[in-house]
Amino acid sequence: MTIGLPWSEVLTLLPELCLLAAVCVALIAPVLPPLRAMFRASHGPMTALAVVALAAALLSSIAMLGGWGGLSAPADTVLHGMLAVDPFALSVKVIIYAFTLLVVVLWMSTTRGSVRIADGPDYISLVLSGALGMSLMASATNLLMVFLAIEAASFPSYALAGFNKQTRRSSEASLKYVLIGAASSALMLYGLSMLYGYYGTLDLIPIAQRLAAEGMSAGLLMGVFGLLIGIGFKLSAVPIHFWCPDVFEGASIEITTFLSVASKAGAIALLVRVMMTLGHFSGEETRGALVGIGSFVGLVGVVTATWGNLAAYFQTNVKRLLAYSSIAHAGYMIMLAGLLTASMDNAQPADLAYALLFYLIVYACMNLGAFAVAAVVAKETGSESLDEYAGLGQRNAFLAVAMGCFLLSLFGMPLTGGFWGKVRFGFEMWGEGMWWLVAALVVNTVFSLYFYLKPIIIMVWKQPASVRVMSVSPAMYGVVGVSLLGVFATGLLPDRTTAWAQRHSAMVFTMPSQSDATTQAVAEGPVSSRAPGVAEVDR
Amino acid sequence: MNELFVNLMIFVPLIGAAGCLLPGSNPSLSKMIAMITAVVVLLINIALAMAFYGEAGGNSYLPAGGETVVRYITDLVWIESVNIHYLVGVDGLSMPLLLLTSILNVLIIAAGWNVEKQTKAFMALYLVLMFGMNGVFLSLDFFLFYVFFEVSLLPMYFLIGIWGGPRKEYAAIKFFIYTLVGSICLLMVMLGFYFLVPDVATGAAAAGGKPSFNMIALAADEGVQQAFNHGGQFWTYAKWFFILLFISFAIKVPAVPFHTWLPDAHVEAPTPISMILAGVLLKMGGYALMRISYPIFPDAAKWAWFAVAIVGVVSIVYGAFCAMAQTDWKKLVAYSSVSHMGYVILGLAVLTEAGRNGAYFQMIGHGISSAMMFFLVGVVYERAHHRDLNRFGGLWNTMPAYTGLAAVGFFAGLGLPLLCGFPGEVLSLMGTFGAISWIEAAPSWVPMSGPGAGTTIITLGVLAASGVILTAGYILWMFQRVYMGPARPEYTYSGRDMVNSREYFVMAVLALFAIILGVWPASVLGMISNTFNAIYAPFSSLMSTAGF
Amino acid sequence: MTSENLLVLATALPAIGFAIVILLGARIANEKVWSWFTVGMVGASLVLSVIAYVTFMAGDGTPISIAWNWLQIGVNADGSGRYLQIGPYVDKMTVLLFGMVTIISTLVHIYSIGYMEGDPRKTRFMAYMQLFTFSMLGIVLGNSLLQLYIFWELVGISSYLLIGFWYEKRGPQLACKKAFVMNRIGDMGFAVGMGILFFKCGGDLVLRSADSGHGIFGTIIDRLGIDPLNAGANDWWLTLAGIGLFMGAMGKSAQFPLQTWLPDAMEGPTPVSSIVHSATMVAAGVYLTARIFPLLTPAAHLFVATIGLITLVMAALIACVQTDIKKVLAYSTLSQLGYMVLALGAGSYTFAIFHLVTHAFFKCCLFQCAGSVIHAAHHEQEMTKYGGLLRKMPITAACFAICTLAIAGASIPFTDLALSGYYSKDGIIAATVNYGDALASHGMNWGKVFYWGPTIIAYVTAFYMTRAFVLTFLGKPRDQHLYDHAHEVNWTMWFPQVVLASFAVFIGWSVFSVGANLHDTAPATAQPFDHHDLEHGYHFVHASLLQGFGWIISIALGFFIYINGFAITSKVAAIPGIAQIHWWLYNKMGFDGLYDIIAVNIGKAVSSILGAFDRYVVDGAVNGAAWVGRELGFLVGGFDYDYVDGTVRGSGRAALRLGSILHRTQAGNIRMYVLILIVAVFGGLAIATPFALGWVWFGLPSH
Amino acid sequence: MIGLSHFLTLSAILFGCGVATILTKRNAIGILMGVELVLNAANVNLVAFNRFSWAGASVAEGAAPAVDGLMFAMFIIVLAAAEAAIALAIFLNFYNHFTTIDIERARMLRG
Repeated sequence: MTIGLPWSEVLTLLPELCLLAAVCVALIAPVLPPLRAMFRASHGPMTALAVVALAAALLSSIAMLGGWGGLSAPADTVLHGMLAVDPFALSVKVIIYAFTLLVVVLWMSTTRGSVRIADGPDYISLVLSGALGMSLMASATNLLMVFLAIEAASFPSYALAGFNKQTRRSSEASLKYVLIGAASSALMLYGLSMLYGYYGTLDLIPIAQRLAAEGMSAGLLMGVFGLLIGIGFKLSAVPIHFWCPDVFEGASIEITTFLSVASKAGAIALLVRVMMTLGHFSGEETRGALVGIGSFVGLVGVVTATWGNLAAYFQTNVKRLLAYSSIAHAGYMIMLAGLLTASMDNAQPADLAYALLFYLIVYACMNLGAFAVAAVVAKETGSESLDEYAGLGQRNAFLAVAMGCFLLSLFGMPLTGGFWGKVRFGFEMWGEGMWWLVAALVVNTVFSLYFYLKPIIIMVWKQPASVRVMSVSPAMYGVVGVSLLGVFATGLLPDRTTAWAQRHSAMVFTMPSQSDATTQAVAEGPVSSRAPGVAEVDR
Repeated sequence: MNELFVNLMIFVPLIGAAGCLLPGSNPSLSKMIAMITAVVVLLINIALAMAFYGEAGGNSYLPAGGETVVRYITDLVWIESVNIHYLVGVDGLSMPLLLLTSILNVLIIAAGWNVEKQTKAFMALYLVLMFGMNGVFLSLDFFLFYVFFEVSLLPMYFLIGIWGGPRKEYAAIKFFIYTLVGSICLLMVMLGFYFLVPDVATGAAAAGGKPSFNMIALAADEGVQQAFNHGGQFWTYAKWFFILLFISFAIKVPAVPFHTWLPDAHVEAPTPISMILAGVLLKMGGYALMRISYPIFPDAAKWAWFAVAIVGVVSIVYGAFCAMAQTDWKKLVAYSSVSHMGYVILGLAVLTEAGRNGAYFQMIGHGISSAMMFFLVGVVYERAHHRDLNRFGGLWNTMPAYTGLAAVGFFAGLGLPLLCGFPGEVLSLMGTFGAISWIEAAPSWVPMSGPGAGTTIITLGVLAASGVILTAGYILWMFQRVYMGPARPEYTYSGRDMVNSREYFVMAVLALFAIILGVWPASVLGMISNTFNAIYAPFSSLMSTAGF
Repeated sequence: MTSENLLVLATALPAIGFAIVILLGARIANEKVWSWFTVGMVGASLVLSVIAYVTFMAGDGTPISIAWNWLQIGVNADGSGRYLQIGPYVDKMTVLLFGMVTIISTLVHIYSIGYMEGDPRKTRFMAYMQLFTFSMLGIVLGNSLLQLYIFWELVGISSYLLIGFWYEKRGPQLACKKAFVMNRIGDMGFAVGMGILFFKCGGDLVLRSADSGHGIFGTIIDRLGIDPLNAGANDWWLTLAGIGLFMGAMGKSAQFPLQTWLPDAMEGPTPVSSIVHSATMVAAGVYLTARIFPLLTPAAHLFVATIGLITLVMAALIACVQTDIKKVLAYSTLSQLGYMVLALGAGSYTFAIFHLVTHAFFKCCLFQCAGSVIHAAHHEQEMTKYGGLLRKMPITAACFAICTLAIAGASIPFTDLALSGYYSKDGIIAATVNYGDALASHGMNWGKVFYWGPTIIAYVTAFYMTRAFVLTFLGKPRDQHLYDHAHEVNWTMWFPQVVLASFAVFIGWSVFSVGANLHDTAPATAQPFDHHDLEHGYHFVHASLLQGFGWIISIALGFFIYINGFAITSKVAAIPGIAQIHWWLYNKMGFDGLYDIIAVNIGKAVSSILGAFDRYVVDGAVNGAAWVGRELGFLVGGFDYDYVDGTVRGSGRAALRLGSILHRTQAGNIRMYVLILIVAVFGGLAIATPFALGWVWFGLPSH
Repeated sequence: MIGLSHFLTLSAILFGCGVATILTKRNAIGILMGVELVLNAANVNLVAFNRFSWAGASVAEGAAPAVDGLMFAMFIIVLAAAEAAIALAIFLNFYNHFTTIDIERARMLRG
């Protein structure tokens, strides 16, 4: 039996291929004698490689989104239904790549000292392969692919969390990360095997169709639940969130930044895809089950957001504080993901995905900014304690004001992007009649005020031990500036971003047609394509 | 030209703030920049007012059917996806408060002239606050209003928190959290508007079926009213929204029981900030009630009249009692604000023209008198370094000219006729009694309607009127403890400690306004009456039967 | 110039004087200049008032009412405003009272120059007097309840400033505050009454004569069709409004039960007592009641009369035992005000105002005489230290004597020739006879108390005034030192006394037709003024007061009892039974103590309770909510980070124990993490099952 | 005849053992072994489902037997190995710092 490889579809994975190539180069090039000296001299060449690769991936994704240079997003899933390279996935990839790019810059300009130059290639290849896994998460439409993508994103993350081998905290963080990750992926797999047992296929779309047609049962629920556990681990949803604060605290700050946004962006994209696909195929008979799943996911989101916000109260470490903040924000996003199937008459759930895209953009900007400031402060003071923020206004007013803006944006202050993100959520939740999600959103926002204000209070009122001016490299000004720009561009004039998100939130729900597959000299279509009712699914 | 002026009123302070923060500016330069900005804004405001009231029709300008009273409108689409506009303009409702703000700005910057600590930041934040306040009074789009409402919150938070007294952080956080809870209520109403308005709104007012946050259009649109009152069920959207808005604005006003942030904020805030807080920021709550709650939800307002009136009366009496219990001078004045703003709530609640006029006048009058009272306290506090009423005495002898001005300020607070505190109180009280007629005739869903209305209203009126006794009690008791009694050496000041001409200037200007407003209340009431008439058209049928 | 313009100008002059004196202060001239400047201002007012009087009396006597828009209450459909109006209202009563007030004010200004000699704040005192005069004239001129209310408050504040003029001392501090606050209690009633009329009369509070068809009376009587005297059960609000407005009068005129501030107000300088707290301001209550007379329903009338009766009896009894000369006069004032109020209640508009006028002169003179004595006695006010001052201060003693006779209602027996008090007071009693008998004829026999009371008190009045005169000026000096230093006052002080005393003699004479002119302004429902029309009443007066011998008996009694000082009375007062009564009367019937308990203590208690309530309960609820939120966070999260409030600190530890299980969740223990993960997986499954099977659903149908 | 239910029972027992191991072991490698047990439970499931439920179905349709489950199992085995490699490296690193791989000692990060 041969499975044909449709080459035109492979091209749709151009961004991933760029990263893959860069990973290969990063692993091989330093051992090539002519280049060895160059890579031994500094992190520069390696960083340049990463930047080039990420920029290429970013550009190719944007090109595919915009239909530039003959590239376009395919109308069906590709590679026999393994991946969906639709505008939604591409948008998430754009976010992931751009963010990773900025994280690399952040690393280069603040914490590169923690990585030995000899380890640079390993480090960069881990970051790039992590980004690769995360972008696959955004595209996966097959359970096997889901599993692969999650693991592809996780393994580099485990290693990166423990990359700083000199510190005990780092090693402990990676230990916790890997153990919990392994346990949750094992549980997920058990659930996935159940799903396979029920439907005999690993493709999401036929599964959704069958589910819609046949309804839910308790055993099947285990399968769905397993899937949710796998995604929930990456999203740090309660109660699988425990790794998050510990890992965030233990890992180096740029890794924390990377994990807090890129990893969650991929995971939330996956969750949205799963929920959307389920919602898309729902029929009148089985609405109840889907509404139940959606409500449950929404409930998990509420609990996650509340937990994150409350637990953040007593944090004294800025990374830990931001870790809880990211848990809370993951909670908000999970709430919206739950909405995708929770509503009784979600005629067009695709309309909701744009709110998530918008939120991801804003979230990336404000989290990057906050972590960047934290990185600078940590570098200058050698400590990540909140106490180091005392008198930041006097030491570097720009950093203080920027940090204030990021925190208030995370809180959801009007005129910042965080506000519009939450308001969009609120609009959509209200619009779907899920008043309890609106209430939870509002209450959580109030809860969160306290701990977002705390660093501001310290920055403004606590007397610093020294008032030495903090010097900041131009690159860091760039990173913080870009984040600030993002926060205010989405806050003051949200229209452009909203429109962009609305244009690019479409997803495909069709499998590659038989004819496409046969032109590629395929003896048989993929297993999943035999699922009933594939041809007329797009309604 | 006037449209430009309106926008300049909003953005000139921001330019000033940037100027204060320029790397080259030093503290004294920043003070000058702030003062110049305030004066420029005041001049622009005066020009605007002259144009507004001098225009054809001017004061007696009455809109034809469908025409709005708002003029000098700038309407730019801001956020198209939600149909949010940058919509600003002035009418009679905003103009007097704007003038009050502009005048107080100049005085408050003068009052803050001796701020030593981080002067640049102080002035810059104050100018940002000015931006927010002017924005609140000028914006006609609900979302824009909300944004400015929030914008005015942040600088206030820092102004209290950085330049405040010993418990400044506590007070600042409390202030912030309270008003933020209010903002969230506001936000929920906005969510509701987003969904309800486009559903049924038709015609131009709702901007082609898209959601609209245009407060003027919302108030005038029949379809919107139907949407809010839809369903025939008891808990209409309008009622929910009215309650949420009321909580939000009552926190700002502040009405009992949402008031406890106020004493703390005032006690800890530096003098100029107390002045602006009492003088203008509290008024934003009352203004918002008049601009948003009542015109957009007339039926809910009628439904809620009794509860709101109770809140007003309780604020009056309770605030006065609490003021009497204070030994901290500033806290006493702060509670007096709670009591005085109760007349605003009461005047609005009863839905009579006289009540409304009284409420508005009370806001202006209280803006002058409370700012003055806080400044009077501040003048002494700067010298005596304490505010314990029981430790004062004999200031009349040691600071006679100051005490003379203090008498004007505090007696204005006491509601003495021919000073600015009186007309508002008496009008809202008269308006309260005036409500008997429409409530007697009102349909049964209006609380307390029917023949028993008279008893209810008279009880309310008696309770509200009893506020004048308590007010006299605490103000005069304070006056006795501070100013009367034999001269004491520790409060005898000479040389540089004497009240200086800057302080006299501030006090004298405020005293002058207190007297002008008291003697000639028509100066303010004439500015607002026609706007009220137009904005409150939904109530006019109600009132015409009553003859008010 | 028409009379109303003259009067407006006359009113404005003292205000201008006040502003000039206060603003320019002592900087550009000395106190002597300022004093005479103020006298000049008020003197000019006097001249204008006299011209206005003459002008108005020369006319046909039609009231002039000019209303100016002042306080906008709304807009009419055509865009014109609706206003509460103020402005001058001129009738015969106005011009008469204007003359009275300006005369007295001018004289008191002159008197003050002497009395306040050497006081460091004399200029300020004169300025306050100007302010007071302005406010008082404003009341008299007022054409609407609103204007009355405005100036009502302004006289209140001038009274406050004047009573508290010597604010270094504790007494004036407390007295001025008390005066203002107690007045405000009355004002609350005023405001309520005004409010009720406001809505019943369509927002028009202007006083105009009934036949003009506008204003309060016009609205009520013509438009609403309610005759106050026949108001039915549906018009209960009219009674309420009348009583409310009268409450204002009770405060200002210190009627029972708001009387206690007036004796305390004697802490002010004596010129203040002579004008503010005897002649003019306290009479404003009577003036107000007269102006609203047509609105009073029979029930309101009865209420007014009762209050007046109680006040006049109570005050006269207390006056009999006071030893402070100013207190005696103060209670005497109270008692006389009680007469006026009773007269109004009894329907005798004319005699009430008539008595107001006559009383103003003789009481002002009495206070000035007392002030002269006090001045001469170096601010000793106790009559126990006086005696025999006649020889030292003959002019003052003579004036005091004349006025004592006037207040006693002295007349030459069997003739109708008498001092001014006789005309007005006997008229009042005659009118009450009509009223009491009318009540009795409706089966209310107790109504006769309304004329027996004032009749008996007329004797008492003569007695206690004689007592004051004898104790002060006759007998042997009881304090030789004081006596030795006493001397006749200078001309600025005795000249006003003499003028006032002469007014006290002749102002009541019918040749000046004060009463007749006042009666021209009376509403139709008022009792008549003419002797013949009050024949029945006058019979009673003549009989009961023994054809004019009544005052002689009382005066003789007072003379013989007190000619030897307190020799007799101290023995009588020691008798058990009487001693207690004496003590009770001496302590002003205990009202101060009672009010301290009821009003002041309870008020303070309420305020401190509410203050504490606010601090701990309302604010505590807020902090508590914050605390709950923080504790919740603590349970979920980890270590206590104490920021908002120190109160949390202690309770944090308790919460630690409570929440130890949850707290341990993030304790860094991987096994715990995994355990929770596994438990959550199965638990979550259990929870999710009902959702997923469609048994449970949280959403609402969207509209 | 051994059927699907037997395999499912086996996998359930494996799953239970794995979970129990994860929960009870203090040694990190022990936990990893528990994870492997759970993974193998999933593998057994997948293979059994493939064999009993789905392979035959496609054969009946005249197509080649479906191998989705088998492929999945293969991937799981490969990735489990990779995971073990990373985990062991991390344990080694942990051991360098703590001289133990007792996970109870990993309690620096908390709160």
